[in-house]
Amino acid sequence: MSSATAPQRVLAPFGRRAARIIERRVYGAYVVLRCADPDGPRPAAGQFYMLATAGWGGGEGERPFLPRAFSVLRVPAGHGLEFLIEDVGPGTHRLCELQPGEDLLLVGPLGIGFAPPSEARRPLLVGGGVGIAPLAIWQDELGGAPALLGFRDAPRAEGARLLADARVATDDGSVGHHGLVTDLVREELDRDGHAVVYACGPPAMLEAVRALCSARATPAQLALESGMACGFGACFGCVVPTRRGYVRLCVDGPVLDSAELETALVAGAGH
Amino acid sequence: MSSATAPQRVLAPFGRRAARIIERRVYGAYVVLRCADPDGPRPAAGQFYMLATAGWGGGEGERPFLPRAFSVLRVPAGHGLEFLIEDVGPGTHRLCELQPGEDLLLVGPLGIGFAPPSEARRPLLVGGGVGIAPLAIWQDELGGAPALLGFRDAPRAEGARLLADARVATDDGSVGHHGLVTDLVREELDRDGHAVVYACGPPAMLEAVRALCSARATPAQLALESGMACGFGACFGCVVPTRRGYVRLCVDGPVLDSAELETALVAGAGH
Amino acid sequence: MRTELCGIELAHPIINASGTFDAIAARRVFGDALLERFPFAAYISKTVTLAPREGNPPPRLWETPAGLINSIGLPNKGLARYLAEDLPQLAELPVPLIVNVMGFTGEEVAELVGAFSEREEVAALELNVSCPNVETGLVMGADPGETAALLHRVRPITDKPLIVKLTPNATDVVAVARAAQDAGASAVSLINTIRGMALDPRSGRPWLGGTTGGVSGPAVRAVALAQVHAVAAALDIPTVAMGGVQRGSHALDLIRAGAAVVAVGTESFRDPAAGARISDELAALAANSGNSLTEKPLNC
Amino acid sequence: MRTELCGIELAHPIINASGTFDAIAARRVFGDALLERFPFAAYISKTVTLAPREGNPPPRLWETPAGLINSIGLPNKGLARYLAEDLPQLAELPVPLIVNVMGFTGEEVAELVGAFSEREEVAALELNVSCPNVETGLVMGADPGETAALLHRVRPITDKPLIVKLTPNATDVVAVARAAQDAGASAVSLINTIRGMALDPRSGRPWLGGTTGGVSGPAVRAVALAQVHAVAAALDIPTVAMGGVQRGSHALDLIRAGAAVVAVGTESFRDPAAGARISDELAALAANSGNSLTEKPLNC
Ligand SMILES: Cc1cc2nc3c(=O)[nH]c(=O)nc-3n(C[C@H](O)[C@H](O)[C@H](O)COP(=O)(O)OP(=O)(O)OC[C@H]3O[C@@H](n4cnc5c(N)ncnc54)[C@H](O)[C@@H]3O)c2cc1C
Ligand SMILES: Cc1cc2nc3c(=O)[nH]c(=O)nc-3n(C[C@H](O)[C@H](O)[C@H](O)COP(=O)(O)OP(=O)(O)OC[C@H]3O[C@@H](n4cnc5c(N)ncnc54)[C@H](O)[C@@H]3O)c2cc1C
Ligand SMILES: Cc1cc2nc3c(=O)[nH]c(=O)nc-3n(C[C@H](O)[C@H](O)[C@H](O)COP(=O)(O)O)c2cc1C
Ligand SMILES: Cc1cc2nc3c(=O)[nH]c(=O)nc-3n(C[C@H](O)[C@H](O)[C@H](O)COP(=O)(O)O)c2cc1C
Ligand code: FES
Ligand code: FES
Repeated sequence: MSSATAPQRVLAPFGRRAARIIERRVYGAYVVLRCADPDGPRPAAGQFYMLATAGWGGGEGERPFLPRAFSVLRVPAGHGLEFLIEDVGPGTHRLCELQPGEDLLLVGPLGIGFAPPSEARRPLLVGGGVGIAPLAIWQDELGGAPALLGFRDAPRAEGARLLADARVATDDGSVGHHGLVTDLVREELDRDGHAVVYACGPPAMLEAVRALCSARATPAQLALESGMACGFGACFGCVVPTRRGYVRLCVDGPVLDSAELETALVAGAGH
Repeated sequence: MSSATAPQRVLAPFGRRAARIIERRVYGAYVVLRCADPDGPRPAAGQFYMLATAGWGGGEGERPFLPRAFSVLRVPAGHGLEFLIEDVGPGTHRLCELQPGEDLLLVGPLGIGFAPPSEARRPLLVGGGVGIAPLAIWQDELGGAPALLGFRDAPRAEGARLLADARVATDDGSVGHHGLVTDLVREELDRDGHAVVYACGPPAMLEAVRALCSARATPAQLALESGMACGFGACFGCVVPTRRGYVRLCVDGPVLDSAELETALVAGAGH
Repeated sequence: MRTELCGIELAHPIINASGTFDAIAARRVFGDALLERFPFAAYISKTVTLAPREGNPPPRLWETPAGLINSIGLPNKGLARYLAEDLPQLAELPVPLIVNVMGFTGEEVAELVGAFSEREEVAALELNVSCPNVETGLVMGADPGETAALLHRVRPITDKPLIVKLTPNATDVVAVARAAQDAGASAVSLINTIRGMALDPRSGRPWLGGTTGGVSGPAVRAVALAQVHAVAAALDIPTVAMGGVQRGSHALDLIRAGAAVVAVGTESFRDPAAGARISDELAALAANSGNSLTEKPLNC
Repeated sequence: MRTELCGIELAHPIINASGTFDAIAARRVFGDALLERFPFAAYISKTVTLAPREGNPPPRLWETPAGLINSIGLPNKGLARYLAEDLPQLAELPVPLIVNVMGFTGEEVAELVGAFSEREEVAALELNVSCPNVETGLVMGADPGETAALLHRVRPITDKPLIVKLTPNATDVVAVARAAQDAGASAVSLINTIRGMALDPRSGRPWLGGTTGGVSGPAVRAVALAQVHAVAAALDIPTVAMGGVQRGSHALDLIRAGAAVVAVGTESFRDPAAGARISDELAALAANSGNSLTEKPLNC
């Protein structure tokens, strides 16, 4: 796995650049945008980009104004970048409307990605909703790893098609296990606790995963979310509380070691 | 000419309504949008509408924010409305991008239109640039009238196709008379001054027409422009100076009797 | 959604902001449909002064990102003609009438208040001490002492509710609001426009005939919410809140911040019936969120 | 487009606004490309205080129409660690360094000024008397007397230029600016953010951990232009102007209104290299309009 030695922070070209959209796919409630990024480096799994479009603004309530943060979903063979987007407000709405031939305006890759599994622990991927995005590229990098994925309903559960070897849970039981993905995580860890967990999803799910893992002394890396204005450490707006005080999630995260956190419930994150 | 008895102010339905665009035509530098307006009345020639679109905003410098004023170009046989638009800034740019199937958001008809020719004077239509718009519907209403039209260049001169019986002047001489349309007006009035002039165009042209007509005691009705925020008398922002003081162009105009004006040079109008 | 302001019954909490809706002109444009579907629960007039005013030279408008700068300069026909010509027409409106007045001296304000106080078409008076386009307005409303002095001068003249319209262009808006309350104001209203300016892209000279103007619209909404929140928390008299309201959710924010009534200004320029839409949206939100609009606002 | 500010040579008139560009973090993200294409003609630090500060609890950001409300709360490592850890790294930047400081007493400000005064990496100091997130900042910068007293206290301590950053949340910004000039300020900078607020759509409680915050971005541009125009006309010392600058034309407006230098803040969040683009656009405009940027601004 050459990738296991991949750097966790790949430097971003300075400034914002245009990336032409070359493909748009729909997975139930989600949109996947593939763009060409000839001037950009290959990002590390878990890193993210700040995205905007031409004519940003003019949506609900004269927004969006600031760019929005998105994990890289996958780096297609060859080049380019893929993003997974759920329409939850004016920014994501505008992005979901984009068609091939239009440009994304992006800055990135940003932040620190996942660290390779230490010791001989097996990687276990845990995702919820759009939080599955960084797990897809990480699964590629790792050359495979089992994934436990939770979704609200069937349209969202279609996102599971983006990963291999996935067990699914849905809140409404329409697909897979009827309940929370953390039920599956508990099951897995009880079966074999010698794992390292890579998790990304809504705050409540991350907090449940953190608690489960710390109770079992299972190492876990959590990809968090918080409201961001800049994505490169300029505004100090994205801080989350850790045992060493507030850290800027955009430069010291978004992936944090669960041991650093007293809680994964970040104020103002999630929808 | 039933139309000669048409009211100059047709009341507008209260509030803003959506009007589906059913046709988009390009005349050189201009775009003509035809929309269906089943809930709207037939406007009087010279009246205007305040236009916007969904997702207004997000253009150059986070504008447009307010709706924009447009004279009705023509009321196609049957129903619906046509507008003539030149892209000069964020609002007109957005409108020029609109395609059939999308909605215009409009308020109108607004303002006071042209008054029928008094006495036995012959109507003479004088237009410059997008100022030809209200003359087209007026020519229809009058059942015909000669038109003298001035444009900056050949792409704009294509607008002349929107009127019948038109003589054209261009600033660059690429089409018709090389010079100002007012040269043609002077010629016409010298030939036969027993006319009533209906003019719409840039401030400098209107002022030249006003001066020519007042020198000859030829009655003239001028459709002016000024920056507008509301279009229905609410903001007091669109005033122009007249012999009876400032008047709100949106409710007491846009058509004013040239006798009321000391000058047609309106501060802040034109591009 | 029935509510009341200083004893005035209102069918819903949405009214217009002074100077942003001319009901007489609107009736010429929209006819009696305006009266049948009048968008506001009360009608506030544009500012009336003692002497007629032409207002500022054009241009008077400049569009900003999500906002508008205006330098209208309070054009109006003056008290005498207003009483004779406009008041009778405004009395035909299906809602209570509030007249906004402004004077350049306490004496002038007193004369205006006295005159309208006698007219029973008038439900209340709003004192404009805050129009940023007129020097004195800025001074009076920016200083607690000036504001108190004005209220002491005019409060005894009328039994009608006196609403003091505060300027946002002040270091301590709460202090001015307190002074107004202590001197007998029945309510306060805020925010007026924020001082702003634009240059002509071509000449580089000031675009507006009045050189500077006042900013309104969505661009000022967050500033309005902060000032309303601070003032409402400090006062016992009701607050009429305004500034960039475009939707029911914006009105709900202001009510949650402590406002009794919400006024819509610039948004009416985009849609003359905006007030009715906002009132409907607010009612729907209140229903859903089970939020009683009369419940004491969260004091945070 | 070479220019100067208080004797500091600048390659062009565009610098960053304090607290909107962390050059150390940006170098971690963009590497040395940042130094090769540094977007600003001078670098102003985020506000440094005597003691370390954690800053306000999150959430710290709220997007508004064409703007942003922040309640960051001036997090910083405090003077001692700033001198030891950050200053050496900032000295590697290819442009002059201006340090922005803030104290809760004149004594604290004096200590900060004194400490940086000894470091020759530091070209000038900016005094933040205007941060709306910290009570004292609001008070000091809103009152001419307070501002004068502060300057009298710290002016004698250093020969380096002292730039006083004014708050827009004041009744009479010009009076404060005059007081600063008369008490020995080398320049003034404005505007800081305008006090604003947002509520959580779900709970109806204040969204920001700091309850209120400061509004920046295009929404405040017209307000900034009006204040810069008034202050620059009244002062003889140079003005550093900022507030919603996104394009060269916005910078040109501020220069025409009398600014010597223009700072870019929130726009850098949308594009880290915005400063360079704006400087290029400004140069092109100046060339076309034959407008010498050093010519005495139109005084209108
Ligand atoms: C590192 C990182 C990676 C991410 N990866 C992905 C991804 O791969 N796919 C994906 O779909 N999403 C991802 N997100 C989340 C995504 O950035 C947000 O969904 C997006 O910013 C929402 O913007 P919006 O305009 O659509 O919605 P908004 O209107 O911004 O609303 C989204 C949430 O923001 C808050 N909010 C609401 N109004 C405002 C306001 N005015 N100002 C500030 N906050 C407000 C509320 O909590 C709301 O629920 C990621 C976020 C981070 C930080
Ligand atoms: C009664 C009437 C009828 C009209 N009929 C037509 C018509 O039939 N066809 C047509 O094409 N046009 C017509 N116009 C003109 C049209 O309304 C304007 O061209 C339009 O408003 C321009 O908007 P914009 O956003 O595209 O350009 P803007 O950016 O608004 O620029 C247009 C002009 O407005 C001024 N301006 C620039 N920036 C600003 C700003 N921030 N705030 C305020 N003013 C600014 C400048 O003078 C500029 O040249 C009519 C105008 C009126 C009043
Ligand atoms: C064009 C215009 C004219 C105004 N005229 C007045 C006025 O005459 N008297 C007054 O007290 N306020 C006046 N205002 C201020 C508004 O009443 C209101 O306080 C301000 O616009 C903020 O509300 P908004 O953002 O909803 O417009 C005016 C505002 C605008 C935009
Ligand atoms: C996130 C953020 C943090 C800021 N931090 C500071 C600060 O630490 N010190 C300071 O003097 N100004 C600070 N400011 C104010 C800016 O320096 C500037 O005055 C203001 O943002 C207006 O400029 P803009 O509209 O271009 O952003 C901050 C602004 C923002 C948006
Ligand atoms: S988003 Fe600006 S510092 Fe993290
Ligand atoms: S455009 Fe508002 S009054 Fe005429």
